[in-house]
Amino acid sequence: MQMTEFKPKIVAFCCNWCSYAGADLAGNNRLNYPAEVKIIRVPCSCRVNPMFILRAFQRGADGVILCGCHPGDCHYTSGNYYTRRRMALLFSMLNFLGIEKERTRVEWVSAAEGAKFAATMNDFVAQITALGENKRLEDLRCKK
Amino acid sequence: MKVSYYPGCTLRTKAKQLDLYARKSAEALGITMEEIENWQCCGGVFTTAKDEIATKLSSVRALSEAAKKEQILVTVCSACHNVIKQTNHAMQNDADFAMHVNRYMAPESYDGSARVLHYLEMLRDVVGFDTLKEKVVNPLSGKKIAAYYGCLLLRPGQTMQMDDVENPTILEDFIRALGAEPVIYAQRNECCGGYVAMEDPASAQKKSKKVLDSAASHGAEIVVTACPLCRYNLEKNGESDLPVVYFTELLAEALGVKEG
Amino acid sequence: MQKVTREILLAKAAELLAAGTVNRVLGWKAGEFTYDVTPALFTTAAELEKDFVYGPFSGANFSKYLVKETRRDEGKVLVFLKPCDTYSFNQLLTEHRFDRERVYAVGIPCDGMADIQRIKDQAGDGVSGVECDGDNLIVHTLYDGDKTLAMADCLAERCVNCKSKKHVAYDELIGETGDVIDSHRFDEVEKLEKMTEDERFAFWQNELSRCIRCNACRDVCPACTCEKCVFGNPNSGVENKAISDSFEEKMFHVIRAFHVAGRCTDCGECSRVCPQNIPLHLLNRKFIRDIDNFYDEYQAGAEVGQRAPLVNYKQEDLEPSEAVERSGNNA
Amino acid sequence: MENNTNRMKEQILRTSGVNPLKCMRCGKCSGTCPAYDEMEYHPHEFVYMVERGDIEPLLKSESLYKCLSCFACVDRCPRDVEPAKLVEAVRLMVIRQQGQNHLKPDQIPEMLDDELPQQAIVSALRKYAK
Amino acid sequence: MQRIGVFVCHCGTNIAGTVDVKAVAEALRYEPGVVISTEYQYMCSQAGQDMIHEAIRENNLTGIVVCSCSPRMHEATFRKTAQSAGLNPYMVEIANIREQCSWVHKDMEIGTEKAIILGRAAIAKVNLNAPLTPGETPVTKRALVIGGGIAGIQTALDIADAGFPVDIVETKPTIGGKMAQLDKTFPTLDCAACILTPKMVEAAQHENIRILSYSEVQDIKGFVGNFTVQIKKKARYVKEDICTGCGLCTEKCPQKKVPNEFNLEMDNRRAIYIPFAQAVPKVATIDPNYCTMLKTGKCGVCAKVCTAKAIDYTQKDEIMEEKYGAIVAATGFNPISMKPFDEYAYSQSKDVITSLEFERLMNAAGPTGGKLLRPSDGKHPHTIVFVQCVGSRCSAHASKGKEYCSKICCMYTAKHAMLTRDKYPDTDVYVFYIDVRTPGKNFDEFYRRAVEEYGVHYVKGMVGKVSPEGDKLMVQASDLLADKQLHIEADLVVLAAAIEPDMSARPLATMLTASMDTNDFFTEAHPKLRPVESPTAGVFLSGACQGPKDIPETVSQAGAAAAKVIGLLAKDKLKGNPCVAGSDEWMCNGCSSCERVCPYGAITYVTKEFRMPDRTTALRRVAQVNEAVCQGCGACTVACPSGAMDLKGFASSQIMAEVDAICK
Repeated sequence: MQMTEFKPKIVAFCCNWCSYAGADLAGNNRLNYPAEVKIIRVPCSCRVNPMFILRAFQRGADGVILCGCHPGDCHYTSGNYYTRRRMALLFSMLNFLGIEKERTRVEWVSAAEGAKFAATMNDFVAQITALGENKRLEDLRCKK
Repeated sequence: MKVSYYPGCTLRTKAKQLDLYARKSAEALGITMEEIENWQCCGGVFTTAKDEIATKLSSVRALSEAAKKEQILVTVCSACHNVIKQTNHAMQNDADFAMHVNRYMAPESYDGSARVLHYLEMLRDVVGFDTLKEKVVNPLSGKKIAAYYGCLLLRPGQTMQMDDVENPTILEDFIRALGAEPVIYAQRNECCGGYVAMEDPASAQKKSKKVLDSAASHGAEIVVTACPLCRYNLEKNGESDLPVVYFTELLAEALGVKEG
Repeated sequence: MQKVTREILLAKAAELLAAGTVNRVLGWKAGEFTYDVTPALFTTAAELEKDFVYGPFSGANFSKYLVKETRRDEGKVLVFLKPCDTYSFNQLLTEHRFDRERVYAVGIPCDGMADIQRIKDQAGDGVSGVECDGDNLIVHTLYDGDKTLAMADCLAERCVNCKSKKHVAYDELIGETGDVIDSHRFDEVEKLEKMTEDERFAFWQNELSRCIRCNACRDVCPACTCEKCVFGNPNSGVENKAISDSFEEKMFHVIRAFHVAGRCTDCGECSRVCPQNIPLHLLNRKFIRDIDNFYDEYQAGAEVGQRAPLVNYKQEDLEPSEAVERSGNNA
Repeated sequence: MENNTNRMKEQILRTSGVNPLKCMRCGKCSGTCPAYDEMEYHPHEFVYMVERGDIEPLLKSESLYKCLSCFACVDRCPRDVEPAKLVEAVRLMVIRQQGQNHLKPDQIPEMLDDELPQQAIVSALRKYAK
Repeated sequence: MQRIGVFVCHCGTNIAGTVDVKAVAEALRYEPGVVISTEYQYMCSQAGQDMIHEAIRENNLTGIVVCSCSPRMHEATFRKTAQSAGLNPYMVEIANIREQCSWVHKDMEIGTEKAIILGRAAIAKVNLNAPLTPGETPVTKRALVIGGGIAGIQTALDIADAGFPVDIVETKPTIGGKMAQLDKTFPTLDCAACILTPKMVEAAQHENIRILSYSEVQDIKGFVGNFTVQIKKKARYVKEDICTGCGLCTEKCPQKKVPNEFNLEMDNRRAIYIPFAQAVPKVATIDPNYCTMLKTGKCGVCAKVCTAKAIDYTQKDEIMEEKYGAIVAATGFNPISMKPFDEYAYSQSKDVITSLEFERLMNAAGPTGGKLLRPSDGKHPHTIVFVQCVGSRCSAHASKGKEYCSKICCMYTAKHAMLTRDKYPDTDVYVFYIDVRTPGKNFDEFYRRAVEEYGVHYVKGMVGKVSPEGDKLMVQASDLLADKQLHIEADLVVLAAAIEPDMSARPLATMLTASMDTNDFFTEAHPKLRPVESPTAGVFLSGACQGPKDIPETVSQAGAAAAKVIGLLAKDKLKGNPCVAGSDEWMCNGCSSCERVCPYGAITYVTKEFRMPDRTTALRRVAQVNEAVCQGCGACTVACPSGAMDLKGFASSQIMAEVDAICK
């Protein structure tokens, strides 16, 4: 019933040391990806609390992606290992509640992987666009 | 104490001494060996192929019988021991194999709960070599005896879990408990070539001779084994005067139950 | 097995009070009806004699009360622990939530507790009292007189699917301890996993939308012992005491389940106390099942000092992208 | 042809449960093998050739019947490759075919002697015939 | 309410090409807290910075947002600008509208819209920023080096030369470690003692170095700059300061049958002993397990012959406590046990030896006086077989051995083979190898010399079995290139045993809260960029305790570790990263979840008395973050169920404000 073309809202949490730098590299190399993606810088992927992800959906995000250093390369040695467990369990739980599993993603992007960052974002935005608006985790009070 | 006993084909025919003295000695040590009813031949060799099911069923049936009686399953022949222990290991660790086996076993089923011990392990872990030593009435003092393990008793080491594969001590400790002196030589855990004794006697000869020569050069007077095939092969193909005997013969002798 | 009766427990409590081993007792006290039994603190044998009850509704898990109770004074408090309670007890010790020295724990065997809802379903309206009679329950009703129900038909869900009859912590045991049970507690979770995404959403939308945010689940949960809950903290950014949108209850229950994931012993108190009968334990069990599936099998509270799966990792852990498939969710 | 090779390789890997990619080509299996001199293809070659899909020559080789199944190569392999299981899987691939038994019951009487234990006969039949 | 200034940078056309910077500045002017919003061509230029400086002063700004390039580029620049204008540097936030906006989007309208949103998020965050000050802690200007091998000695010397006092703790009676046991060193073949012992003496005589030999670290408390360490000085029953090292006691001691560990038990020493002639400190030690006097109270020969009166049978272990600013782990390695590899008959024949034993046999100070003689019968071996990779490169699923390459074996085996052929040209030498790995300066040339000039037989293949027969060792092996099985009648078999970290490393790592890998090697803070530091601040790694290493590599790493230590000790105070975790003790449950995920051991617990809401007082266990140790990853903040733990600079409320701004 949408009048205009659906433009998803995507929140991307990027760790400062690998993925944020990877996003910068994508910029340096002028690799395009959709403007729907907005990046929030965190020191480490393990700083991302499940509450932030739910908060994003509450406020109207249609997809949330979390990027961190590859396992084994964490700047803080073990942060992304904890992220991996937390998000594996959280994503499985959200899906258990009937939330589309495509809406959440974790991707490991190193500081050298600008191309991977852009490709990942293109892919994720396409996936969310195809999926449509987030209806199952929205808070109507927060929608215009 | 009662244990389940799986004698195997050869102990009923060619290797009667191995069986007879095992039983007599066990009795002297206060252990009753209850023969598994209607046991079937183990096949003499464990086929490692994951898709071989039917050939392992006779072992599973013996295991299942022992499990039902909640008894340890004791074997004497190295080959039977190898086949049954490997089968039990597969039942415990390979779910796919166990599922296929239990389809054959239906309506019964076997869960891998039996414990398999070689007679030697029983002496070591149940009786204890110290106790055995106390029960010896005719110590074999002064005899220099070479233990021959061959391949079947020990390997594959992770499955058999009998002893250190490369530096085993169970037979040597056994020999010491009987009052004799063990002879340690490098070929004791090398294969005698028994499986090709029929097919390729020349090959079997080479291996057997190497074993006996090595034992002799280290000063052995007797070679002791747990395997009828090893004994046959060493005697026939070893080209040596060294006597090869079953460990149970020595045991019965030392316990004073050999005659009568 | 020895049946535990009120008399046995009373005698034990009196003995320990008299000997000075403990100076107070955490126990059950009857409410308005025989079936709304509430936890209470007793300090004398006389009080116990008057109000202490023990029966098919003495299900409350006292472990959590120890957090506050052990701070009260220097003496020891006596607590009766059913097998399932001992897991919570250990988990709280793992988290340093109370001083073990100030507790005297008596393990008591348990054959399961009754669920009043199931009794009402069978006996109809107007249940005024329930009595135990061997393996049966005599139910007094206002309109239909007495009815006899088999205890087995009235067991609470968590007792039908009891995970363990083994006490993992105690100072003293009444009767004997049992074994860990190979229960079917994950069957319901599995049923939901096999539904489609849409069906699961519909199921939970229906369940969770009934939530009135009374916080009973949180208040009773022995893993929710936070000094201050994030949902009650104005600085946390997620404070919301009253329900105001369909999102709120999802946020609350998902985050609550996440916060207790790896720490929840599956004691089932959350569902027992929910006035709306929301099967909240299924969320916790889903986490437990996923943890067992993804990592190593883990039972919170089995031993004191265990490292919970969410504060642990292995280099070869599965990726979040594989999680949904591995978890068995039909997606 | 290519497909057949792949099919055979897969069959051998499945039957044996062996992953030949674990091999680091140290040759300890062949260094330890007591039947080395009787074999045309040696344990390390079994591993390498199966991995490359070079299976035809192995199927035709007498080496299949020279392995003593003593498992020395299995226990001493530093990479846990289990070459003896591969040899067996290749041998089974041959003898499981109709009429490909290496040992036929009617050959046995001439091999017998008075002392030969039954064990030798049953194991030979199990290893070399279906 | 904050007073926020927004500064939008054109970056020439880099930003302005796809983002309407004027529109951005205009849109952001009406965001909460914003009092000024403006744009400029190059914000990072001096003129741009001056503009920000002025704006802060004029408008009494409490926070600024710069919409520009990546914070990884110029965050530090703008923080300095803010500071120069009297603003706390942590009141600056950057909206990355270049790398993450103008450079990746083509459409002006889309770019502008996104830049505004990114600006809003930064403003939302800065509204919640608080001034942060990096914590400062004083530094104890003294270092502790644990392990007195070449790694520890070199690290200590380098630190001491820079003017800082260093203690070396060595568990053996002498420093020197494994290198002291070696004969020659590759690839130059100079004698190990000749290059090591001068360093040992230098360490002993250095005014800044104290050697605590025969001592062990028992407990470590504290954190970077401020460690408190308990060291146990084991009783050696000899007064160290009086003993002259004359050695008379070691000649007169009647207990002659003590296995000599320095010669790997290939000969015997006395119960009172000096491990070797050049030992440092050169003082005698009584072995309490063998000394008749200590065991039975009857003997006392050493006390009688000692003219210096240095023997003291009543000595007890002493515990001393010292403070250090930095700790270097240099605990070294050992060859693994050959027991599980008895197909090589190590336990069956004295003539099957490890490479380290071979070093002693070749060494002039060794049990044979440097003559290569068989341990069994003292005869010259004529055929020697070397076996490489014994226990190295094993599969994790194999029942024995290590997964890694021990790295030094290829080179020392080439050295052994070459030296043998050099001294005894009539000897046949075989080396069985899987691969010959020689990456190192002049390494491959060295190995080639062994083959080409010295005629060492290198055989690609492995030995399967060694059988002692008579006085020979029958070696059965494969020659893969010839496709043959070899049978060699050898006189001596030398096994290149894999090396593993010393057993003391694991308990030490626990005391240091330093992480280890599955093989018990210390983990480095970063495998490439911080190879000599442990992730635990103030702990440094030297030598083979971090991974297998040869001497040149060990020495260079030892120097690198020393440089890092010097860099730390040169500071009077340590300034931390202020973006660290902090726990609200009113909300903390003391549950230890945060402690368990902290990679740095920065969290400890105290039990404090609290006045509770119900007016009672209660003792509660609460977490405390050591800001000097915390690196600010935030793992603890998510592990904390109550939300007591938060991260400064990246607080939950700040991140959620950004989320809200983006999703608006």
